[in-house]
Formats: sequence, C-alpha cells, structure tokens
Amino acid sequence: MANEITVNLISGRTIQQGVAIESGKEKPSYRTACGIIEMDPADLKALGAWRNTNVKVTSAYGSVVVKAVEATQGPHPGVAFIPMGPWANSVVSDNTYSTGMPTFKGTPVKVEVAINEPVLLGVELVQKQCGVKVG
Amino acid sequence: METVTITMKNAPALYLEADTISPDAFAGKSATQIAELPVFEGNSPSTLGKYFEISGSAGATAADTKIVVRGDVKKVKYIGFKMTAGEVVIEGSTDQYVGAWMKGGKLTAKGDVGAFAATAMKGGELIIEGNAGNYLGAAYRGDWRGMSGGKILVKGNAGSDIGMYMLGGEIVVNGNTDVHVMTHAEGGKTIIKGNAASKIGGQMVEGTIFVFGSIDVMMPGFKPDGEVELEVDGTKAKFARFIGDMGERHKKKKGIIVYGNLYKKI
Amino acid sequence: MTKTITDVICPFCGTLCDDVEVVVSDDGKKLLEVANACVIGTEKFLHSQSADRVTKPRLRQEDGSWKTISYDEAADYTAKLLAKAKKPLMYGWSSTNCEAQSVGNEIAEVAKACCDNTAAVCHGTTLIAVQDIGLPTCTLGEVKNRADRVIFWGCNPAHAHPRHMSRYSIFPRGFFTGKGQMSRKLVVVDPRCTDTAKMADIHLQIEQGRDYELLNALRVALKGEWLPDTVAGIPAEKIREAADILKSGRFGIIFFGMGVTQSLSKNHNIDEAIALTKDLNEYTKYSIMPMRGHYNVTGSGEVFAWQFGFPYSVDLTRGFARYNPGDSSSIDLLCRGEVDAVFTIGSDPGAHFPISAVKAIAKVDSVCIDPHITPTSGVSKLHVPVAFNGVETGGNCYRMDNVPIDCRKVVDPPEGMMTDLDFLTMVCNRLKKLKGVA
Amino acid sequence: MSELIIKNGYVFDPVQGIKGDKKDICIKDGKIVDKVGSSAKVIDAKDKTVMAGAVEIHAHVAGPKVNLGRIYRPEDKLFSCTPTKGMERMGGGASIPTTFKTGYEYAKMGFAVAMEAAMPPLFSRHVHEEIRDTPIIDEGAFPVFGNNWFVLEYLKNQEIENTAAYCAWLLKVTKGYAIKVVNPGGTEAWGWGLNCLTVNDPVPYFDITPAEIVKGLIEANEYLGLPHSMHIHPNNLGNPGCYETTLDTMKIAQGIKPKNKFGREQVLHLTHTQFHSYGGTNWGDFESKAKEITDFVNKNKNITIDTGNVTLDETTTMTADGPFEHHLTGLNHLKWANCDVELETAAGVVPYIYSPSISVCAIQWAIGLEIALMMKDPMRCYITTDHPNAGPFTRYPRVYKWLMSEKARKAQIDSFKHKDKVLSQTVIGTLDREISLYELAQMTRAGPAKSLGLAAMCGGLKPGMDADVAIYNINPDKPVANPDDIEKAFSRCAAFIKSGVQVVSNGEIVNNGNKRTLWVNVKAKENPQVMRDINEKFVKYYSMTQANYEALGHHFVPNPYAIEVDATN
Repeated sequence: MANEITVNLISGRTIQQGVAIESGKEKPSYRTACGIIEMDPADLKALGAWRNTNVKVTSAYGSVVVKAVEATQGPHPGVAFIPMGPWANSVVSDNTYSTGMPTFKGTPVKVEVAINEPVLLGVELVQKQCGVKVG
Repeated sequence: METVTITMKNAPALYLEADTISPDAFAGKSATQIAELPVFEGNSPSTLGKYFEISGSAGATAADTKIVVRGDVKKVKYIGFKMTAGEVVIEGSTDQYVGAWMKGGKLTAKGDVGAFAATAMKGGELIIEGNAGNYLGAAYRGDWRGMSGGKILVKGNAGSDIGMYMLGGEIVVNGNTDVHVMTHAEGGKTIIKGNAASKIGGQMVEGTIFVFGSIDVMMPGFKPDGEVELEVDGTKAKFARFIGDMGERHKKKKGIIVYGNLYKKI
Repeated sequence: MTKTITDVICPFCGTLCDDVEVVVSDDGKKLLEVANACVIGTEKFLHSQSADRVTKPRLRQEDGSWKTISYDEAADYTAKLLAKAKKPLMYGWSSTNCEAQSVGNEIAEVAKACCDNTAAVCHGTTLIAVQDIGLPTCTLGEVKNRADRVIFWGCNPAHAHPRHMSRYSIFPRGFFTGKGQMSRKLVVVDPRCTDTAKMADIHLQIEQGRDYELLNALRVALKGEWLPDTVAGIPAEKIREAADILKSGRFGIIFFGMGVTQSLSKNHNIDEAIALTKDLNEYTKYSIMPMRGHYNVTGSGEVFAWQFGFPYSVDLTRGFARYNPGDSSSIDLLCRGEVDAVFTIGSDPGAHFPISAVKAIAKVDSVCIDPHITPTSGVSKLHVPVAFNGVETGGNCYRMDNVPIDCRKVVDPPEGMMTDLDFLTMVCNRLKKLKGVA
Repeated sequence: MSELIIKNGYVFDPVQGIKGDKKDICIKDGKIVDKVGSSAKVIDAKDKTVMAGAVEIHAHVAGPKVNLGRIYRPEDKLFSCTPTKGMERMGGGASIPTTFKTGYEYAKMGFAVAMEAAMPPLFSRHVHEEIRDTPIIDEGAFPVFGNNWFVLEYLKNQEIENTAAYCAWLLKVTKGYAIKVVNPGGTEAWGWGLNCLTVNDPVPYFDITPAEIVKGLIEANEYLGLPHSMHIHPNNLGNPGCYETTLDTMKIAQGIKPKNKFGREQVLHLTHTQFHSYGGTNWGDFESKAKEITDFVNKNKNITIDTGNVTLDETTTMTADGPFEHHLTGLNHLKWANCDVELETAAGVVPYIYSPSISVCAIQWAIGLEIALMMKDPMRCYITTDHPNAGPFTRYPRVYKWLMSEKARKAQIDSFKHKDKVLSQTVIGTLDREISLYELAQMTRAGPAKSLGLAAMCGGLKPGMDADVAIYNINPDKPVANPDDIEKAFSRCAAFIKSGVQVVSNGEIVNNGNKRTLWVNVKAKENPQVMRDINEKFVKYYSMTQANYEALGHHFVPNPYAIEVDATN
C-alpha cells in the first residue's frame, strides 16, 4: 500500500473526449471526459486509491490533478491512460527527438493520492499554468 | 593560415541564421567585407557585423582561412555550412546545422552542438568536445544519400538518429547515444564507446557499428553470429558479433550475401 | 415546416462521412436534426445552434478582461501583428476549407512566416516516413470492395473514427467482399485491450514503445529468418503465426494511427510499417493508410504541397520554402522560443500541445481564429470567432485517403458572423498594403 | 482591350504555311486580326523569330499523384527554390515544380496551353484546384477510362453506345477534355497485384482483353466525335521487347476513320512513344526499335504520336501504370508511392536517375530523338518529355537543341561512357537530319493543336485565332554558331503575348494573364440504363455518394471554356 506508484502514461482519443470538445471546452463536461486517468485495477490497488477519487500525476515536465478511474479498455497493468487534452498535456514529454512530434505516448509518471485537491476546468487549467491574467 | 576571429557582441532576440560563417564565404575578404556578409534573424535580413566583432582578415582561399568563433553563440545556426576547406573553431556551444553539407576542412566545437550537425557530410573532419544533438551525420529529409565521407568525433553524448542513410565515413561517440543508430545505412562505420539505448541498426543494408557499453533492447533483425577478437580505435577486446538487418534486402558481392555488422563488446 | 438536406459532409474526423442528413428550418436559419452521423458529428452540427456562442471578435485588455471589437479592428490588429513579427508562426489550418488555406498561404508568403498544420502533433512523423520510403496506399473504396485482411496498428477507430468500420473497413459488403465482416480477418496491435481490439480475430498486446521492434520482427518472420524468443512482449510463435495470416490474404490493408506516430522512434515506426507493406506486396496485394485525425488536415497538406512544395512545417522566412521538422516544426519553434508571434486557425494548440509549447504561445502576441472558446483563445490576445466550417460555410476538404469532397453550407451563421475565408481575405489585403506589395 | 502589333519579326506559322518571312502580326481584343489602327502598341521583333504559343499535349502537371510526388520529395526542392519577386509567387521543385512555378516556367518558354495527362475521375476536384492555382497558361485534363469498371463491363458486351453515354457523363461530371487510356486492363489487374503484359491477356474477373478495351474506346470516341482522339499509353511500358505490344495496339486502330467537326485526322494518339519502342530480351541486349515503330506510324495516317524524350536528369517517374512503377522500384530500390483508386485506376511514383554513364539511359535518350528524326510528317509527331517521367518540361529547349543540331547530338554521344554500345544498339549515329524552325513549329504548335481538335483556336497565327504569340531571340538568317544558343533562346522568350495581353517580357513575368480551363461538354442521348448502372454502383461500391462525386462548383473552375459537342444524332 505505497502512497505513490510509477506507471507509463499514454494519451489518446475517446468518444467521450470527441463529444466534449465539440460541446465546449470551457464546460464541466470537458473535465468529466478528459480530466481523468484510467488505471488498471492492479495499479489502483498498489496505489491504495479509491476509484473516482482525485490523484496527482507528476512527470519531469509538469504535474496535474485528475480523477482516477478504473480502466475502461484494459487490462493494461503498468500503463495509465489520460484522454488527450490539457490535463494529459500538462505532463506528457515534449521531447520531439528533432522530428517535430512530442512524445505523447510513453511518459513515465508518478501517481500519488490527492483526494482534497480539485480538478480544474480545461481553459482555467491552461490559463493558470501559463500565468494568463483573467479579469 | 590566416585567422579571422569573430566575437558575439549583440546577441539576437530570436535565433540567428549565419550560414555565411564558413571559410568559403570568408575567403579573400577583409574584416569590413566580412562584416557585410548577409545573415538572417527570422525574416529580417541583416549583416554579420551587426552581431559579431570581426578582427583579422581571411586567407586568399578557403583552405588557408581559419575562423575562431567566440562568445555566446548558443542561438546561432548554420556555422560551417557547406564548407569545403579551411578550419573553424567554435569556442562555446552552438545551435543546429553545424558543418551541415560539409565537404572538407576541419571544424571543432568546444561546447555542445544542436541537431542536424554534419547533415549529408561528404568529407572533412568534425570534432565536438561537448554533446551532439539528434540527426548527427544523417541525410536530409527524404534523401536516400546520407553521409558519404569524412570523420566525426563526439567526446560527449550524442542524440538520436545518428548516421541515418549513411553511405560512408566514420562517426565516433565517446559518450552514450539515444535511440536509432545508422538506420537505413548502406555503408560507413560508427563506434559508440558509451551505452546505446535501443533500435540500433534498424533496416540496415550494409555498414558496421561497434558498441562498447550496454544495449537496452536488441533489434530482432540482428542475428547472433559468434564472437570475435578485434582491435577497435585502440581498444583490443572480444566482441559479440551480430549480422543484420535480416528483415532488409541484401546485395550479393561475388556470391556472398553482404550484411551489416553489429559488434557489442563483451 | 422543415427541409432535409442530404449527402452532407461531417466536418469532424478524417473519415469524412458524406451521407449525413440534416433537417433545417425552411428559412435555413435553424438546424433541427442530424441523421446518419456518429455522436461526435451530431454534436458538432448541433453545437452551432447553442445560445452562448461568441459572435464578435474580442481583445484581451491589460486587466485580463475581454473587450469586444469589430472585425475591421481585428483584421487591422492581425495584419499589424504579422507585418511587425520577425518570425511569426501560422499554425492550424486543419478544420478550415482549402480556399481559406490558399488565402492563408498567400498571407504567410507576404508576411514571410512559418506555417504548419496539425500534422505536427498528428501524422507529421508519417509524412517524414513517407518522404524516406514512399507510401503504397489506396482509396477507402478499394478496401471496401477488395480487403480480406485488415490490420489496425496503434489506432482505435471505435473511438477516434466511429463510422470507419461500418463505412469502409470491416462491415460493408463490397464488390468482391459480399460476405462483409465474414470475409475479413481483423488483426489489432495495441498496448491496451481497446474496444477495437475486443472485435479483433487476433490482438497483439504489444509492449508500449516497441512497435519498431515488432514490425522488424514481422519482416524477419516473412523471410523465415531467426527470431529471439519474444519481441516487444509477443512470443516468436505468435509473430510467425501473425505473419502467415497477413501473407494468406488476397488484399490486405494496414491502418495506423497515433499509437505509432506519437510513441518512441516516431517516424521509424511508420517507415518500418511501410517497408513491411512493400515486403507483403511480394506475396499478395497490400496497402497502408494513415488514419488522419482532423477532417481537412490532409487538405492542408495538399495545399501546402502544391503551392510551396512541402506538406507541413514550412519555413518561408527567406521568401522561399524551407522544410525540416525538428527545426521548422511548431513544437520545436515554440519550445525553443524561436517565434515572436503566433496565429492559430482551425485547431486548438492550447489543449493539444504539451504545456511548455502553450506557455510559449501565451508569452508572445497571438491571434486565435476559432468559433469555440478554447484553451488557445484563453491564452491568446485576440479571439476572432468565425462561422463553423462544413456547417455554416462550404469549401473543399480532403479525406484520409486524399480524396477531395466539397463541404456544403447547411445553415446560416449567427447574425454578422464572418466566415474564415472572408476574414483572411481582409487580413491579406491589409497586410499587402502594410508591406507595399501590389 | 488594347491593340497590339508585332513588327518585322521572322514569322513561322504552319497553319498559314508561312516559313520565316517577315510579316506583322496584328492583335485586337485577344484575337489575331488583319490590321490594327495606328494607335496600336508596337512590339519590335527585329532579328527575332515569331511563333504562336506552344501547345503541351501530355504532361503530369496537376493532380493527386503529382502532389504525392511533391510531398514525398523534399530533397527535390533543397537549395533550388526561387523567392517571391514582385508579382511572381515563390517557386520550388526541379523535377516536380509547384503549381505557380509550373505556370511561370511554361509561360517563359512561350507555352499557351498544357494538357494534364491523367486525371483520376474520383480526384477531379483536386486536379481542378491545382489547375486553378497554375497561372497564365490554359489547361485541360484527360480523365482515365482504360480500367474503369463501367467501361470494362460495357465493352465486355460490345455495348459501344452505353460506353459512349458513360464517357459523355464522366467528361461532364469531371470537366475533362479527352478519353485517356493507361495500361488498359493492366491497372485493374494491379488491384490484385497482377498485370496485363500483352493486348490479349484477360483482366481477372472482368475477363476482357486490352485489345477489346482499346478498340471499344476508339469506337466510343468516334461515336461521340470528340475534339481529341483516344490517347493511349499501351501495355508493357518500359520493358525490353515492348515494341511488339505497341505495334499490336496500333494495329487495332487500322481502318477506323475519324468522325469529328474539329479537323482532327487521327483516331489514336500514342503517347511517350520512346518508352514503348524497346527491343531486346533483357537490359543487356536492350536496343532501339524506333525504326519499326516510326515505319508503322508513317504508313498509318490515322495515328499521331508524341516522343517522350529522355533528358538525362535526376527526375521522378509518375504514371497511372501502377504495375510498372512497382516493377521500377524493384529495379532501383528507391522510394515507391502508389495509390489504387476504387473502380477507376491506380497511380505509382518512383524517383529515377537517367545517368549518362548507364548504357540503358543513354540508349533511351537516343530512342527518343530517333523517333522525332525518323517521323516523316512533323504534323503527326509532337515533342514531349512525358513530364516529369523522362525529364522535366523545363528541359524542352535542350531537346530542341538536340533535334535541331547534329553537332549537339554528336557532342552528347561522345560524352557517353558506353558510347560504342549506344551506337551499336541504336541508329542515332546514322541520322544527320536537323529539324528546322518551321518543323519545330509544326511539332510544338500546329500539330498538337490539330490533334487536340483546337486547330481553330490555337497553335497558329491566322486571323481569328487566339492571340497567343511567342517571340524568341533567334535570327533565322544568321547560322547558329553554338548549338547552346538554341537552348538559351527557347528557355526564356523575348516576349510572350497570351490572349492579347503581354505576360512575359525578357523572360520575366509582367502579368498573370487570364487562364482558362478547357473542357468538353458533350450533349448525348438520354440513356436511362447507364444512369441506373451509375446509381447502383454508387450506392453499393463507391465510398462517396453520387451527389458529392458530381459536385464541381464554380470555385474549382472559375474560368471554364467549354467546347460543345453534339452527339445526339
């Protein structure tokens, strides 16, 4: 029951993410669809986190708070999935190996329990990290 | 050999494309003429003199022109672009395209260099005392004719995609390298004295790779082929030999199928 | 009373379904129903009717609030921004039509900018691989009519291209494939057991990031050579079995997606996959096709290619086109701080770029042309809303297999809302005046 | 519109039989006229040659495979792009130029019309978008028919009328110009990875032979009376010994009379003949059969050909002949692109280096020139390089130099590494004919215009025709000292007037002209059965609905020029 595990993070599309980006990225529905991390039950057990509680995901490139949910397209022990969006892109590797393409899939991340920290809305998350003043 | 020393005096806000810093462009010019050579910061044309203090005058030909680049040139690209002779010494670290499309001469970078160093190199010598970026000695995008000659020595680590589509010449890396070494190579030799990550020699038709350190994951296309005692770059040792890439097409020379060779020091 | 418009093109993903039916009010002002589209397409059409749409350009003030301005002022601001910048980046172009892209290219050439489309974070590495080794491909109708071996490598059409399987790749009954899915064998390669993998005859659950090794192993297995015991987590026997299945078909097609383009060794994964396809052509007929994401990213690549010669990451700062992803591509330009102005259209880098690149956008002066409120408009100085392309304005767009289909306008945009083509033309004329070009 | 007069130039105009005597050319409202007022703008063409605007009958300049070639060859543009300059947009690409550069280069060489040689009907919108972005020159596109499932099924039952009705429908829907056939049957067999190497190999499943396809489409073309004849790229291209297949293909056209109102006299146009005149059994005993081919064409008056000259450059081969490109990548192992198009055709792209030190390439170079030199009637033999297959069209001036100067040919032959093999495998050494300026005007202006059915409009300087006039810095009276002067003169014309407006002066673009898209609008009899077949195939087999297939809005063809054909009798 360690309170922190390391997994290999990948990101990608889901149909819920597709619907959410078309219905408005400033709405809570976007956070519900993309502000999540799908983890294998074995990893959730190792982390000791309840399903649908918030966790903090940290990588060498940044960190973000998202809701931990059980893998819908598993099993994939050792691999975690955050749908493509500002939450995933807060932590994915921006190393392009000089090909122009960041490494969206295959970023080692540390996941720790963070029940009381909120998952921010999409636009707000990006504005906060970029330090944009919003009147 | 006449020496021209250029010292950064006015660092660019963005990145400076200085493809005129090469013995060929300086040859036969005085300091003032060199100062007039064109450079670009983004899309605004400017002159070398606006960014560099220039002293000394160039030799009559590229062969007897030596250039010393001083100051912070980490945001300067294309130093030694298409040089055919002469010498260039970069005191500090610099950015991309160092010695790109180089045909001859000697280029020494005392610090680090960025990506695309020695692209499609045809000859000459490039010594990088710091670390090299990705695509060292690789071909330009889409070209099946990569580095065909010359010698590259990297004393530090090197990035990914070394010697892609290599046809000839030699690359020596004293430190570690990232993924992809001599992908699609049809000739040439690479010696890696540190550790090589993985994906070594993928789709290789011909050529030789020596790895002294560890390899995380071997390419399945490389078949073990016994061990052999070799002396490589002054080091005598026993090497495990692999031939490949078995997935690729291979030519027959005088009846014998020619494979790429990967030697891993034991 | 209402009227139904048929053969409508859905402007969301690369499948470009062109059998959508839309019911609109008689005066063409209101859009009521959408039929035949998947849930994402339906949402895109219906969202055009939502009440809280931004209808006027707005400029970020010092105190962080938005100030509504006119399209004229917005065009002036954009033209001045592009005229003044030493190395502006014009990114996006993938959710707009080819006519707007053409005017955008003219702006980029006059402003001597870098222009790039969403291939930079989607199939850019595919284009690099195609430039190294070519691309044996076909149109989607050939798959529908002939394919009996279908491979989804690193892509999840059940989620990303929902109607792809029913329109082209698995279920349709084509000319030579009368038995539909019964006449096809499906192989899926994915590190997860995705909803697409659940339908597969064979699912190779590959170790993430080792596609290059597995593809190489398949080519070695085709030549009957030695293989190590396991490659990328797949036992050698299973690899040889998969190779035999691939070889045994009459017409095979490999679809590949972000799984191979965005993970380690990037363009080499696709390079090896294309080499595998060429090898398979020695045994039977094989083609390979990228699952392009945006509905008109292919179109943007085509327009860049016939006007500048390169499909994306085009650097026009010298007055002519230069190209080298890793030097002229958006992510590297932004992360290295090489650009001093950003102009985005038809895409959302704020949400889909790594955060270090988005911080670079926020740092410089930037314009965002997008009908939605997005993280990009959130960090941009100027937000210019335009009509929904494919819903409120027509124009040519290209499907994932490069087939051009002409989108159609089905409903009027909100009052006073300009289309991106009109706005870009305004910007182009003002920029030419500023630069003194005829 | 202003009036223009071109004074004291040496005029070469095969349409009026003018062979270089001094004559003034008067232009009013975009047309050639007899005389103009004194206020007309004068262009002095003293010591210069005056010809009509040239007509390019066969080049791959617009379309999906051309663009696939641009996308996958970034090295073709490395260090060779021209920057934006005044009115000229930037241009790039040595073997496959961008669309703006294509328009400018053709205009600077004095070309008025260029025909896109192969348009896959499914991609007609793409072809028209690229044509729209190619400035100055008028363009038309040939849809490909030789592997179209409708054509294969109708011709299997010898239903010429249904074939003609379908062809009329497709020409209208794609705004195409003529019936183009590429490797008939073979490209459909390529759908299964197979090929048809002779005219009698049956196509898998459809069980029809290329001979039946060729004959059927010739008859359908004459049934409709189209301006241009059927334009064929026969089977078995580029293989040693392929000249037999070419002869078999041409024999099919024997005895068929042309039926049209456009002054066209041929029923078959054999394109890039050089690639189809190979003898020998392998690359070792590879030899020229240009003699046999030209003998046949000289005797059969109802055939026209174009040469397909090799220009000894690094170029990119691209053709709708999918199996040939797969065969070629097997030979040189360079990057191979291919795109099979549902129900219609395929395409392949492979880079190729015609190196003077390889004997095969040198023999190919010789074959192309032999064909032009051994054809008796220049009105039936046109100069092309099948751009970019045998070489980029920007090399035309060099091809003219080789044809017009035996000294230049000798110099090139002497520079070959395998000179003796070239001389033994070809007859180029024995040919001393030098094409005259008048014959050149026939082979590049009047001939192609007549073959395309455009004789009334372009290719000549007769009053009433379009005012497309090119002026070159060549003085016919002064003997040519150095053959390279021919190449220099034809590379950049002194002036070029397009539709009455000067667009090039001293090799620089001064006006973007007013380009047109030429297409053929056939009014054919109602044919409900063909329309029913079309609806059924779109519902069941196409991946696009028929409404979207037929949608070709104004923004694709902003300036169409329709040639009306009435085929209702």
